[in-house]
Amino acid sequence: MATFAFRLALRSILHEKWINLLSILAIAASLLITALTVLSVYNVDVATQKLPERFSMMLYLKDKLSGGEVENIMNTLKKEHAVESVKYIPKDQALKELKTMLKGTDHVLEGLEENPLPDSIEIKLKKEAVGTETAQQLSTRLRETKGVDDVEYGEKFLFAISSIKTGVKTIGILFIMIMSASVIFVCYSTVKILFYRKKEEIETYKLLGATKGFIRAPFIIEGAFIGLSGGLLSLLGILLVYYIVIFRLSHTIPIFNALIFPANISFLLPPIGLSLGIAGAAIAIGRIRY
Amino acid sequence: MATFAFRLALRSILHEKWINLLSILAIAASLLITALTVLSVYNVDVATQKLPERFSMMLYLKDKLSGGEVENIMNTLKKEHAVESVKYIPKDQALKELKTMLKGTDHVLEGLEENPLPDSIEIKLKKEAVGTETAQQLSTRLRETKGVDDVEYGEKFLFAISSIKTGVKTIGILFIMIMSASVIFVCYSTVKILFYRKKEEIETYKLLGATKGFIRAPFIIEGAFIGLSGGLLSLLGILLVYYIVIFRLSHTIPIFNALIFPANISFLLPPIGLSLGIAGAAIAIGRIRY
Amino acid sequence: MINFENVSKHYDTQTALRNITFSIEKGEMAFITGLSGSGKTTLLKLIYLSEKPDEGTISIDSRELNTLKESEIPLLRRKIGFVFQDFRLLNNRNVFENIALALRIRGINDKDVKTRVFDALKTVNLRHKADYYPDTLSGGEQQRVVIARAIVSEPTVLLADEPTGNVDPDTSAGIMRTFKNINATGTTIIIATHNRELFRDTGRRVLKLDNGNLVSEERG
Amino acid sequence: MINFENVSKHYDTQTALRNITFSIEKGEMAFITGLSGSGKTTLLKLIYLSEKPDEGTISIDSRELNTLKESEIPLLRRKIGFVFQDFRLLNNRNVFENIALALRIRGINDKDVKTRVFDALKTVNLRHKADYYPDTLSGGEQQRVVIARAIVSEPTVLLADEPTGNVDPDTSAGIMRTFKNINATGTTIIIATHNRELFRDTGRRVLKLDNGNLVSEERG
Ligand SMILES: Nc1ncnc2c1ncn2[C@@H]1O[C@H](COP(=O)(O)OP(=O)(O)OP(=O)(O)O)[C@@H](O)[C@H]1O
Ligand SMILES: Nc1ncnc2c1ncn2[C@@H]1O[C@H](COP(=O)(O)OP(=O)(O)OP(=O)(O)O)[C@@H](O)[C@H]1O
Ligand SMILES: [Mg+2]
Ligand SMILES: [Mg+2]
Repeated sequence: MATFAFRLALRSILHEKWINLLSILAIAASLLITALTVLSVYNVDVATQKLPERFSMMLYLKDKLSGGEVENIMNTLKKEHAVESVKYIPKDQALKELKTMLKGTDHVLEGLEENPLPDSIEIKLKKEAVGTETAQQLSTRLRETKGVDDVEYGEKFLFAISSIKTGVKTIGILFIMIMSASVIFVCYSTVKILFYRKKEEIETYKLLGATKGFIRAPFIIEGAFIGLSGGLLSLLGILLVYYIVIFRLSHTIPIFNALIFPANISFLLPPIGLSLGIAGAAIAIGRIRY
Repeated sequence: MATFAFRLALRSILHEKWINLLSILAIAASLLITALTVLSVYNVDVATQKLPERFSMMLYLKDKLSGGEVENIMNTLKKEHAVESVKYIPKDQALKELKTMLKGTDHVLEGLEENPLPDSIEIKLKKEAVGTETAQQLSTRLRETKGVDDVEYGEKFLFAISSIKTGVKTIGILFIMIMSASVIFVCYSTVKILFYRKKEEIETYKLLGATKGFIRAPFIIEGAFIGLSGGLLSLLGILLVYYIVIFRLSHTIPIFNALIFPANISFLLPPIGLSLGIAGAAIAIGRIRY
Repeated sequence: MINFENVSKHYDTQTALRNITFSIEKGEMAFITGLSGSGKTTLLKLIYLSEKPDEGTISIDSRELNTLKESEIPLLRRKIGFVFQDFRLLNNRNVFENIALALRIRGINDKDVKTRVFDALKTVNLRHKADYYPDTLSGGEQQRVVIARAIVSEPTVLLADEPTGNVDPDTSAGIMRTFKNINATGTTIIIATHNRELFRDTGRRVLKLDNGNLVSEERG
Repeated sequence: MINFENVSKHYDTQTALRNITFSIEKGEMAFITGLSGSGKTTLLKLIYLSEKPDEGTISIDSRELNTLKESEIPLLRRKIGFVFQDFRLLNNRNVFENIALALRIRGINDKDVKTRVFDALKTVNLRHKADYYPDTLSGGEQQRVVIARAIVSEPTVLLADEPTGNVDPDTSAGIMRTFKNINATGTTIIIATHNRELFRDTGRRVLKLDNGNLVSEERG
């Protein structure tokens, strides 16, 4: 009886190859788009996670502070929640750095008799604090601190990056939700249509005395086949995209080199397709009544 | 007869509301995603199109060139393909600008007796040349030119931006193609399924002596209805996204303020849906033979 | 009016009709009989152009059917009413709409459709079933709906394929009376049936098929 | 074996059966007759549990049908063969597979399926049509396929609804001979028909329905 169910399913798949092919393609496309969206969001996340490390908050100190006063400020800073680490930069070192920065044209500074730069403290913020309002508030607060001349913090730029991140994530999640829904939708409606098309056949089965399991089995198998095929096809698609992006495009467009492809996750596509196919079929068949 | 075709179509739409609703939703989703992709690509394009204007190539001239020599270099530059405009910046002006840039800390330069900066020429590149290899080659070539001391050109950064642009465009176009294909696919397969489901009915129509037009009309009307409804629904969707993004998200995530929504284009969605629906229906029905 | 000349029809491995020649006069009422599978339905289908002959020529009103353009086929069919052996009723439409379809196809207006459909329903004694769907009707009721659909358009030719297979003798007699009335108005009628009662003592022509051959032409 | 007690069945506006009481003995062969729409098919459907009675009780082998659990319905149906008036053949399967389906449902192995299907086909004289699809068969051939499907599973009860409506008298006689043979092996048979020839001079019981009422019980 089990083999007959398989034969029936195979028969239906071959016989209705057209609609099955369409469904498989639709599921493959939906899964592929979902996977690509997941990858995009993942990549944007990884990329922007690295960015903040390069930015720090600069504290310019008033002239001629005593070592104790500097120590004091450093200690206050260390107690701040948002602060990861602090580093004291004496003005001599700052000048050296400025000279390195202006390199070719460092004769600009050659005529200086006295170092015009202030001492400063470089503050590295905790990752999660970068670009947030907390950091902004911190910079305003520090500006008022005794002994501090000025605070430099690239708020706008950092805030923009953090916004992009949030934005991409929000849109991405929305997108993943829409696409996931559409995969389920395709599976469901495919089986529903197949089931609907076989309404008369099912009616005859019931009339001849077939049990519910006997009627359901071929549809479940067919749904599983469609889902699995769609999953396999989307895996093929993502490997193709992977190939094109990594081996082709990255030669001409170097930024693609930075993309990360979690290949293991891609291999989840076939089982996901399979499960969705079976679930869709089961839902679509629904309850069989005599 | 025309009214009967409409009645038949209406009947079919009401009778098969389930499958019709599914199709409308699928088409709406596809159109919405296509539209959102178009918007995304458009926005990235607009955003990156503005960027290059801020960047220019700087040519630092050797000390004490004659007016004629400078003139000479300027003329050579103007003949270059990639060059949009050139501007001579005498060292005095450059110093003034440097002072403005360093503002708060401009006492750095106060001790200078003599302007240490070189004369320079600011080259604005043509938009399409920014970040390309041509520009890079140009900068190398200019470095060798008589009278030129050094060339400054933020190759890497600009190259990265140009890469992102190309990348987003490529992916976007790929995406639009996939989604457009899927809209046509949904329209086509919906009508095909509807048509397939009515195979027997059509057979009976033919046997009773109906003309081809009589048989086709209700399907075309139904396809048009599905396509138009899908289009209207996607328009609704995009207006909703518009509302959420502009009126809600942009408060908390300011970068969304920079987004451009070409509303007029959105209103093309219903007619596009309509055309696709009719086209899909016509293709799906195909040739009717007696 | 209807002429068959050396007509043969083969399906893949099966010969359904072999070298058939006969003619039916305008206004005649003739019967085709024969065992199950002898080719009765095939013969009617050839007249209706829902099958095409492999050999020979068929003409209606002196018009050879194989010279018909595809666009003329629906026009031919509108002149003919067909009582299909397998009914071909649409289960998603009620009885009224099933019968009305034959008129709507001809572009007849709603008012006329209504009166004519109800007239046809009365003829087959099913006026009270107008709002029912075919799959809720008994076998005999369905068959009568098919007859009503065939006669509602007042065709010049009526082809009836086993029109009484699912009805009791009384109903059957009623249907034959209806056919005779229609015939009396000038309609040419061909009835395929295995039911000898239908043509017994009618004095009409009876063509007998046997395994695709026309074996005899008698009077009933 | 089959008992009806005060059974009534109403469809929306239509009363199909009214207060029917009768019983059929094990191994009996009985006929149900009546005009078109009198309730014959409905009566058979009630036995098969494809319709449920609105009043009264039906029992088979002393088992009341309304006490059956849903999962027992397929098991009941496997004991019964049904010759459907509307055939219910699957057009996407050939004749062999259509008949085989009745056995596959019962989990019978391929080898047995083959021999038994071909035996059944021989019984109805359609061995040569095994590979054909139902829609390429003549009306009478289709009807015989349905009969083959009903008898192939060797049911203990056989319900035949108008089993000879589409066949010629000779074929009809052949089918009745087959039924008699099956009946002789102990199978209970109920035949619904409007064809008086079938029960004339058989000495079998004939239940006559009129407009949903059981009006007479005679011997044919
Ligand atoms: N489409 C088809 N393909 C193959 N064979 C066919 C097709 N249609 C009919 N036949 C065969 O042609 C023969 C004649 O069929 P036809 O339907 O004309 O018989 P009939 O005289 O109407 O029989 P019945 O009284 O049983 O309706 C039959 O053997 C049938 O199986
Ligand atoms: N599902 C249904 N819904 C509504 N009415 C129905 C349904 N099934 C049958 N009927 C009605 O019940 C009555 C009896 O139908 P049934 O099919 O039992 O008649 P029958 O005796 O088999 O007639 P026939 O000889 O024409 O097959 C008919 O008037 C029919 O229209
Ligand atoms: Mg026939
Ligand atoms: Mg009946």
